[in-house]
Amino acid sequence: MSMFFDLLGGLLLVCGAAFLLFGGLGLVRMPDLFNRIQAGTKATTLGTLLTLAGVVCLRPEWGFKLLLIGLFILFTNPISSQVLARAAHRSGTKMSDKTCVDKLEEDFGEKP
Amino acid sequence: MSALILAMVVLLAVVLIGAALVAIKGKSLPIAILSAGLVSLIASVLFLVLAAPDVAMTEAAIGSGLTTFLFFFVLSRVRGGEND
Amino acid sequence: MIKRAAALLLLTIIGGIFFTLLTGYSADENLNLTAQYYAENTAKDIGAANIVTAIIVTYRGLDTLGEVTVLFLAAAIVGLVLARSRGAGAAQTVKAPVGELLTTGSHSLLPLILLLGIYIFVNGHLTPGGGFQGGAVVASAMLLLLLANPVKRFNHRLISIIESFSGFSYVVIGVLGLLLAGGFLDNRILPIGEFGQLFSAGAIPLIYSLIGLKVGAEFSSILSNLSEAEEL
Amino acid sequence: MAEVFIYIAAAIVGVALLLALYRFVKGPSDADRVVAFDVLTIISISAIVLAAFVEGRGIYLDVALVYALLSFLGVIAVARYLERGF
Amino acid sequence: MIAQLAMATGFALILIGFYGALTNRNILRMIVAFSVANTGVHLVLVAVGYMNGRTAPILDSAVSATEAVTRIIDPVPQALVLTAIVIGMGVTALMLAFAYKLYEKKRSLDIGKFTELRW
Amino acid sequence: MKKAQDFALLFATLLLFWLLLNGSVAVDVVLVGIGVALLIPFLFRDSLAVFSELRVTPQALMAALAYAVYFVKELINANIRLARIVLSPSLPVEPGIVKVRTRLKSKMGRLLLANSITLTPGTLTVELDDEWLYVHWVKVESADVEAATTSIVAGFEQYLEVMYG
Repeated sequence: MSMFFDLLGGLLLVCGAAFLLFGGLGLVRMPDLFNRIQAGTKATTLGTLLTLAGVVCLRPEWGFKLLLIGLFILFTNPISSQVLARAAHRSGTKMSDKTCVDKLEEDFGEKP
Repeated sequence: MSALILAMVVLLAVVLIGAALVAIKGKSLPIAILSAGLVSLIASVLFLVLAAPDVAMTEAAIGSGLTTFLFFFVLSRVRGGEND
Repeated sequence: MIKRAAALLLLTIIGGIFFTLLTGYSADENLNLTAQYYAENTAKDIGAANIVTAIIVTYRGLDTLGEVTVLFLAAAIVGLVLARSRGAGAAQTVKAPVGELLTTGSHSLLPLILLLGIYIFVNGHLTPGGGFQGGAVVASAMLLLLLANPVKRFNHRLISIIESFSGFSYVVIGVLGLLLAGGFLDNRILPIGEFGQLFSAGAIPLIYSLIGLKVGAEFSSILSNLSEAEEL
Repeated sequence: MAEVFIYIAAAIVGVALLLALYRFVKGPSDADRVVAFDVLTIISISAIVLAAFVEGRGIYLDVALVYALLSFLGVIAVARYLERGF
Repeated sequence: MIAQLAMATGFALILIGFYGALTNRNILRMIVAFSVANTGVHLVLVAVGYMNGRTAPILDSAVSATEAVTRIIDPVPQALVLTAIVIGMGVTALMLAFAYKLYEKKRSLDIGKFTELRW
Repeated sequence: MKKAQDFALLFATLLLFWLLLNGSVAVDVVLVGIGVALLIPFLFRDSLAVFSELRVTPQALMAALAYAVYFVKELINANIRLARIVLSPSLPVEPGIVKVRTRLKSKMGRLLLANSITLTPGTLTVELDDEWLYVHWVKVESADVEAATTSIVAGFEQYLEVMYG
């Protein structure tokens, strides 16, 4: 049984690390800021959560604290991304050429 | 496991030096300040790897957190002098 | 240009000193005498699991009192230097409004961050952390309040009351140690209790909580002084 | 058994850290660097948890909590500065 | 080996910080460089206390009080660095307050504009 | 009455977090926890409104569970799609900011909705203004308000509506 949890924990750790890697890759490859924020937020959130879950499998006695860290990241990470995206849009960051529609700019116009 | 710790130290050292160079050479002042904060944050991970969790927590909370905010408060008060 | 050359020369000299220091360094195999004393005696004399805390609060408690005083002086001087510059509010430029997401998020996170800060300084003798870190986290909570609501002003009187109350109690506990136990800031005025419990290590949790409140109040006062300075 | 996985995971996390560092150093705009800062700090949380596991000390996790809090505050401070919020 | 590497990084940070403080002309940038050098000093001090294969000086279920002498690293440098970080933050706050005052006086952050104390 | 309920809710949340942080239910830990959890709501009695909107009914509890399951499913789905985009050499993106409408009124519910949107496939909340949400979409499927609303918001809204109203 402990063998099974070892294997599961290790696999979860590697999966989490892989998602972190995709996040980093997305950060490098994506064409403009908003797409980079998307890649950064989603991939790092899931990657960190999976890493925490993997450690929970390997060390069940740390479960409570890891749960707290997970909840905290789950709640704060999107907020900081949204605030950053809003600030970037208001300060007039250029969007990629592939952008097809920008309703926010149509409604609010160019910010000072 | 000692090899893993050594690898972690090497990696963090590379990130530290990179962030420090951005802090000194960076074009815009806010980014220089943010990089100084990043140097502190990565240094705190390095402290943890060097088995000093107390110092790591202090560096993260005070050296990186509060100091960076002090910089931003002052910087927003002296916006005109940013590019001197 | 000549300045840059002089700077580089200076750096080369310092770098040379550092290099000799680095190549001559060899790590110890065993703890030195001081550290060995602390490692052997902390658990049975002081009762604290975190040896760094034991050093800061009891063995070198007087230094910590001095450190807190230095911090208090720094906060007071920042307040004094910026006293004339406090903005009237009329001349301020228009600020970007705060988004609804940030307001809601910070209001719901604030109690949890304060709780984390209190956890850190109450458990200073068991886990990493203590008064300074906990105080910094409490001050970060105040900062979040400031970020989410830029026009809000802190209650300076409340901050200074908390600050002077905790500083006074800190010194009183130190003197009690002189009267009831072995010396100034001795933690054995309260029973040492069972090793590893929350109520153990004598007066350390109490002293570190007071330091935490004091440091948090000082940091908050520095932050609010800088943030209320007039925009130039 | 678990050790092999930890070595692999640590290596991948290291590569991710270097990629984020590349974006931080290169960055064209300020906001790009802030995103890279966010990603770097969150990857560091994983690194802290891995370090705690390797050393076998549960108390290191407290640092990760403080760390998560401060990376959040830092990003918000810069964002508010960029949109001229304070 | 680990301690030497961390120490070398700390020395490198100190040198980078000094270089920045000596070559930049903007006061705020000089303070930023100072804080980088500050971090480097902390790193060197913590590296001095590190010993291979030992763990943090906190006793719990992983390290019992009886085996502490052979398992923990030197706690004294850590206590020192903790103090240094807190005082460093106080010093930075003071420097920033004075930078603000200087800007109020001359409306500039260029160190070359402040000629009163030149010799 | 409303105020007392807010207070009790925040007290329970803080006590739960305190026990999770300490990881024990020893007498001294619980005593200090009760003290702290009473102190903090007292300090913030003016800004408690955020907590008052959660409904405490069995129905809401069921909705919260369903929401959590749906959310985890969407989070994993989002990451797999993101990985596919990042790993494909041609980088098939077609970004844009669309406008969607939400029926939620409570602040906490809207925050959770925005957070969920940010963490799910290809979308990122940029701005929240009254009932309008401005969402950045990696692959815009439809710029029309109604169509975008059904495809982005509707999934989460059905649960959050029960939880917060």
